Amino acid sequence: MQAFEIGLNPATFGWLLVGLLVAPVAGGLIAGVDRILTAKCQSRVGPPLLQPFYDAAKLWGKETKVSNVWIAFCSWMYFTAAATSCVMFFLQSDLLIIFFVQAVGAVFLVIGALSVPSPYSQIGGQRELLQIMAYEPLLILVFVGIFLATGSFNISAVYAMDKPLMLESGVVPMVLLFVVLGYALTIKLRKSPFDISGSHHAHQEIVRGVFTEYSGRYLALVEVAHWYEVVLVLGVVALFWATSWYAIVILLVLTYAAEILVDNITARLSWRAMLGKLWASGLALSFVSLAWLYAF
Amino acid sequence: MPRTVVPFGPQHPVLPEPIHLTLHCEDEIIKEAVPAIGYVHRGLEKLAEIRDHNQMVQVVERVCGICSMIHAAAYCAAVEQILGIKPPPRAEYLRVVWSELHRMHSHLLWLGLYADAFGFESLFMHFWRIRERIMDVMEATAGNRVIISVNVVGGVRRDLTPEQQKWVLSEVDWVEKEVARLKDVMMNDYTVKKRTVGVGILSKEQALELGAAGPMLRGSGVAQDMRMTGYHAYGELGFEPVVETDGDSYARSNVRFREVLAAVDLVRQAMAKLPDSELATAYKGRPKGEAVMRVEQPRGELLYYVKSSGGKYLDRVRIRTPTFANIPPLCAVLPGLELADIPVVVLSMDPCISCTER
Amino acid sequence: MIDHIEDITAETLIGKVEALKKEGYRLVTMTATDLDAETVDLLYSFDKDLALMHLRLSAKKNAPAKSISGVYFAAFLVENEIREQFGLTFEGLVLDFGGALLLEDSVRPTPLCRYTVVEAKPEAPVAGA
Amino acid sequence: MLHMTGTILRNLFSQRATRLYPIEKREPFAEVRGELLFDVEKCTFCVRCQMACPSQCITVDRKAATWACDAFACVYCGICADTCPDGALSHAPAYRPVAREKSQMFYQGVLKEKPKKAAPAAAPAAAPAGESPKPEKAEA
Amino acid sequence: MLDTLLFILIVLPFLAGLGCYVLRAEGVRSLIVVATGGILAAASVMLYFQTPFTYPVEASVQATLFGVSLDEIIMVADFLLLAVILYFGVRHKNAIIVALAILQGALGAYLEFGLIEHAPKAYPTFVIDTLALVMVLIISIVGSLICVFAIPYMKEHEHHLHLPASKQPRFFLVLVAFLGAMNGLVMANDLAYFYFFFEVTTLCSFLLIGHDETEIATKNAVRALWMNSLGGAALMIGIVWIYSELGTLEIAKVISQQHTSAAMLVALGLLCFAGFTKAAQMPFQSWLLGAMVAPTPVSALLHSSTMVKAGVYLVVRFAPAYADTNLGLAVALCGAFTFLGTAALAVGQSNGKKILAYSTISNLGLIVACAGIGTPTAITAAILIIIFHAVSKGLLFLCVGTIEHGIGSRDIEDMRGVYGKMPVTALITMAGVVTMILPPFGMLLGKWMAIESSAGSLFVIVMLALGSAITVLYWARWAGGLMSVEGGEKFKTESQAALTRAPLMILCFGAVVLSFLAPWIYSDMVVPLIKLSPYAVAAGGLQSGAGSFAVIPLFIVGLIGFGVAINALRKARSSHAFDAPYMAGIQSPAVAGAYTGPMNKPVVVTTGNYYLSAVFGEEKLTPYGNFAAIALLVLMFALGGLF
Amino acid sequence: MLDSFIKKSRIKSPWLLHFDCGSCNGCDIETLACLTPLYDVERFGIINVGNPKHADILLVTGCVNHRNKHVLKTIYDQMPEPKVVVAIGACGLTGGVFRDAYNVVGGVDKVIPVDVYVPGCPGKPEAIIDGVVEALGKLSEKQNAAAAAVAAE
Repeated sequence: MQAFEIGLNPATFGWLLVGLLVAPVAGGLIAGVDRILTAKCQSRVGPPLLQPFYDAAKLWGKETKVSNVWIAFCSWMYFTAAATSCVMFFLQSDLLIIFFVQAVGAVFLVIGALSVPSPYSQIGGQRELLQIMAYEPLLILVFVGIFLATGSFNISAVYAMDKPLMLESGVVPMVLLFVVLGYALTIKLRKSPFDISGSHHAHQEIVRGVFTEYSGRYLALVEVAHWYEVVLVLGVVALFWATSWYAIVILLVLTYAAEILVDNITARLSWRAMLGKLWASGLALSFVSLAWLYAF
Repeated sequence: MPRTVVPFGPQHPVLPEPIHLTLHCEDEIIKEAVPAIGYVHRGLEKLAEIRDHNQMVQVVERVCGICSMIHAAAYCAAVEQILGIKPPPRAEYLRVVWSELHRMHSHLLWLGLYADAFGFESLFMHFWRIRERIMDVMEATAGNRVIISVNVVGGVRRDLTPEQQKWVLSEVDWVEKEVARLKDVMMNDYTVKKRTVGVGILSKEQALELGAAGPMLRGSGVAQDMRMTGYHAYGELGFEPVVETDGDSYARSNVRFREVLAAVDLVRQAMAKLPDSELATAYKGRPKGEAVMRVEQPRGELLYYVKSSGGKYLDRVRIRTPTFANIPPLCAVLPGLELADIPVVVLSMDPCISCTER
Repeated sequence: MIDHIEDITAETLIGKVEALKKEGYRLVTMTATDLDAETVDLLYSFDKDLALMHLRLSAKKNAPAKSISGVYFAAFLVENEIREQFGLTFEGLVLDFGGALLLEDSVRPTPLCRYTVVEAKPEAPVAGA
Repeated sequence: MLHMTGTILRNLFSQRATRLYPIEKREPFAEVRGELLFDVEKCTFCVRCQMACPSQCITVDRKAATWACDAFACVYCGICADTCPDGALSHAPAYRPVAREKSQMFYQGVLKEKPKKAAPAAAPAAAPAGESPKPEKAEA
Repeated sequence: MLDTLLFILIVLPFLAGLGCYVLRAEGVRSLIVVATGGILAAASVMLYFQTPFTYPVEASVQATLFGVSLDEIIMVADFLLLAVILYFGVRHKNAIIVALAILQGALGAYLEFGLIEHAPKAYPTFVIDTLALVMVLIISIVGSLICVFAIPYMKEHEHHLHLPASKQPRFFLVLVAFLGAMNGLVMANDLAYFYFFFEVTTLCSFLLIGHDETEIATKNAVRALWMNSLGGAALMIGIVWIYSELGTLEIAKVISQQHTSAAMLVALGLLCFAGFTKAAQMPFQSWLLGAMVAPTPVSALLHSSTMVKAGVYLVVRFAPAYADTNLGLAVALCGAFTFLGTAALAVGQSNGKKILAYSTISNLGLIVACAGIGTPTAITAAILIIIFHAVSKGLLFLCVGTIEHGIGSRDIEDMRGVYGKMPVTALITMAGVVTMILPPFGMLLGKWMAIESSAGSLFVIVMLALGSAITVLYWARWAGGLMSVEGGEKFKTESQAALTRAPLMILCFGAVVLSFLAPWIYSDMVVPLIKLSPYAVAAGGLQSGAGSFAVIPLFIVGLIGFGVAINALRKARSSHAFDAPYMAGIQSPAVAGAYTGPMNKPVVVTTGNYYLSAVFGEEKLTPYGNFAAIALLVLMFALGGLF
Repeated sequence: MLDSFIKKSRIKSPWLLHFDCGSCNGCDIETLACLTPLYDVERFGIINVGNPKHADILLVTGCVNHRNKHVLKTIYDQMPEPKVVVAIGACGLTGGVFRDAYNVVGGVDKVIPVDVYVPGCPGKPEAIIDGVVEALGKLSEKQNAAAAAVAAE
């Protein structure tokens, strides 16, 4: 429980602050860079780097009108859960628990969407649940892979290793698991082809899906919570080569660039196709890599 | 199983225009779809009673902002029929040039919207980027980007100078090159095919029975294109209708994609053959009689019925637009689709609600 | 000035349309024109291999016309429109929008009648259409 | 799945297509029909523009020598300029600027000479500015 | 003291049940039920301070009841019970029940009169360790609360039925006696006793399922009876087999060592099989689903604290005996498969009680999987899930029952927006759902332990990962739907009988508080049982080499977040800036929840959950699931017996 | 500090809602063209959100007709404050060439208050950008006025 002996350990306290305060800023900046790069891929200029912050601040200052007050409750719960999971990541806690805490946020996001009898937010909520159902097993299996490589679900165990996780226990299974993580990452970043429940762009048959009924400051909260989540998932990506800061940065840049590329070269799939594809190929990949890890 | 009722439109981000579909779905499978229109109805056929036949050119041009020039050309051709005059050959060729430019911009616009319908944003951006070149051509040659007002009864109002012709050809070359580059994306991309192949199938028999028009008809294997009738100067140009046989959204998008390239070819042919003559035929008197004119819009067969008894105002202008004809086939293919396919299928008929409701 | 035009009567309409359908004609559209206070001119346009063929029918405004939507389903849309714009009701319309296809109640009825305004009888709208 | 990659990468490493509009303004094409310009000095108040205008937004009073146009109803078709025998009407290549309030174009001129040809009918008695002429009246 | 406690826990419910049956006045009955519940709960708490112990304390002393040897009472009762079952089998013309009853009778007779040497027993009749204690606490507290809840519920239930004569006396006889049987079952240290109580629960559940005596109720009751008789027969064969192998019926002895011989493993496999039938593991899930026709308190009782818990108790109790064997692996696979399969089946359901039923089976599968894995962490997981599941699931059943009486339907589609009509019940239901699936609550703690301890088993972990994802789907959509109501005003609190509200409140409170106490429950209940401490308790959390779960800190953070969120809700409510949902711009100004659709007519918006019937439909999935489950059962015996 | 950042952000992050209120598509495709690479209004932080609940600026094109005037009103009402309305094209301004047609109500300002008028038939993308910029000016004025009103109380 060293992670929570806050008073005793200034380093831990520092990491807590990083998780709580630096992470959302980083998440917002990543979102800004993402938008600029995406625009560049489409031969456009794109918004200023700080655009996500402008958006969030503006939303915070808007008049708040809701169709159901539970939207207010759920957006705060989502925010709390996302922030907590992110902080827990920086405190090097248990991967599964971090992930379950993150799931609290996802579930409350859905409950909020479902609490309004609007067909768009209802459908968005249902689709979001399908997405959760699609990526959750994949992430758990990735974590199991990390467990098999390090002997623990604690993130601290990853840092305790001499070799990068990617090279531990054979490169092949870890690379396969990394690909599986990429699937989950695509969903979490709400990027094409898996942005079925509510994409960043509203040009979708369900308007903004799960976000349709969140407005004003509640939408701002959801946005910021999303930044936390992005940092969290990218953090998991970084674990795969966490031996040096350079390696982390290079891995993150490459992964994120790949995500942007994939976002720009694919159409959105329907949820049936998504579920089929994720479960078939994602589970197959993770099964093979886990079997490999068991065998060797 | 519980049904979810989705009010799809009139204000909806996927729909550029207001139309409403009440969709009843189960697990996102459409069980029932009831359309509602009337959100764009202006009643402009009635304007014929208070605008003379020359002013009506500008009115029918605004039936639809996307294929405005073709509307005006069809209307003018109908009135010319009644008047018993023929526009000079240069005017006929120029009408072909501008018609085909309109077709290119309309199809590129549609390809972009279609890409957006299946969530391919970068493709949408790219098609629209290409399209802007055509818009520049329009603006430079006709004085406006969208509603170009080049037609008058008896001919056209604008000419192309030799320099302009050269420039237009070079721009069109660029467009052809850029569009050809996207061929693989539209036709072979895995995710695109996953979203379009086999979605919204309209068989040849259905298409004929339900009166489909344009790419909707040609995508189902019926080689029917009004340009084959040789109106304007089409009869003097080499032209083959683009036909696909599968009848699904993929086939319809392929028809339109290939028509962009065909339009490029037609522009080149017309430019090469552009005869020298007056721009408009002068005439005296007012039209008296009735005429039916059919032309090929980007969206399909467009029919104008004009009746006049020789008074200051026309008796009747009736516009049957292709989307009007394509709504019954659309209603027939919607049930059984997934909700996510609705934008794809609705767009695959290239709806122009503004045309439909007038 | 319109080629291939054939005058028909209300009695022969359906039979003729059915025959055309059998021959492989595609319904292009119907056009209504207000002739005078009592009659509306209905022009049915059909197409086969790019050739047009028309039927012309003079319909009395005060009597319902026969709907061809039972033969060509696609006719429902244009018949609904004519009903709304000219006040001409159609018998056997397969999908009846009850006069609410394009127009709101607040707009005056039968806007395209030049000569008279025929009040469409209020009738029970067909449920579940 | 990778068919779009080439285009995307090309975009990424080449000049963007965007025109930085308010910062860099493009020279308009020469014969673009932009804002409608009226030269009251040249106008002979012959009413032809009013007769031709498809949008019926021009009101000319021959007696009072006024020329008015509901500029916000103008559809930029250029018919009036084509019709004008005196060259009083023309289009600027630049579009009409955006506005917060609606405004009318209104010009008071002086009658220079008798119209060459008798006008078909008297123009409607000076319609109040801002209100579009009723079609029945225009037709009269 | 111990005499009294055991008497209260096991015999008193039977007597109280008889009291309910004999004294037919409604007030008296209510009083008896409430009093018995209170006494049982108190006794179980007192038992907590005595544990662990054996009874009789001196092994050589024989237990008696009213001066008669308990062994003999049990033996006679055993045959009587089989005769009753046989009677029902004949009455309902079910050959399987008849055959199985006769088989069990014959085997029982063979065991009693052929095998056992009737010497005085040298081992205690009852052993109360912490596992038994956990079960007793659940049965006596949660079970009693359900019985109390049943008082107003049954009144209302019969009110709807218009019966000529109340059937409540018989109902409460069985309901209350059930608790005694369960208590006896979990404390018994003798396989013969265990068998007896096991069969009593079978009979009780049969009677309760068939209580309404409709055609479907009778049919489902008979199905429950034959399936459980199958388990009873397997148990009997297993007991005979074990006796012939080990020469004893003492449970403590059987589980004191790991068995590796094929014969013993098959015998233990039979015991597990009996547990599977009772716990309605696939392919036996159909009886528990059929049991849904019974009044809701019955379902609640069967699902949370009795009956099915007897099945998993059996599997967990004997887990040490087959730990680290192929049988263990096979049991884990069966459990994990049930966890996944029934979770998937739950996705296709809109009947609230059926969802609860599948979820129960699913969670039982998780417990069985943990028992099969058998490591100390896995056993910890199993016990914690038993505890938290009982509380949350009992709560949810009572909620569904309450809502059903409020709105006349148990379909989750009809429960949409129930918050507008019954805000308190809806919120309690929501809390129940949250405690089922989300951290930092106990169920998730258990699931976390289960996943981490099964990470070493490829197939099991894949099934658990998939299953837990599916679980989130069907719970979250239910919870969200409850709140689905337009507007934000404060809705009027519904009025309810105190005996309805109190159990709901207590269980809801219990689910939260127990989760908070998880670290202490672990060190108090689990560590003494497994005699190891796989998790270190520090800073309010549990941690092992494999991972850590900071229960208390998460609770604190969660509480802060909850407070902020509630505050935001209050603010939003007081601002009164409510807005209609987005409906593409055509909300009907006149009709609430509708839009102006085609022909300018209002169309009421309805929404439905996704049931993915093409994939997760009950008819589609059940045959495959059952086939796979049977294959796994065959594998279980093959693995245990042959390798 | 947060307040001033929010104020600044309002100008920096105008989210659009485009509603075609009976237009001929001309203005709509020009509005849409603003989002595409050549004009790319995302430079100003503009996104086309398609949901009135998220929008700051309502772009309306087309001559309002009797059916969609209700839709326009509903959408406008659903937009949270602060909000501005931009009417685009001759039709949106006055009803344009159609204003005499029987089903046309007229300009957008007959149904909801309009802050900025963008003339043209159709309005050019550049003009639409100008219109949005003008609208932002109006937004900031409104904001200052509101602040002044609060201060005066």
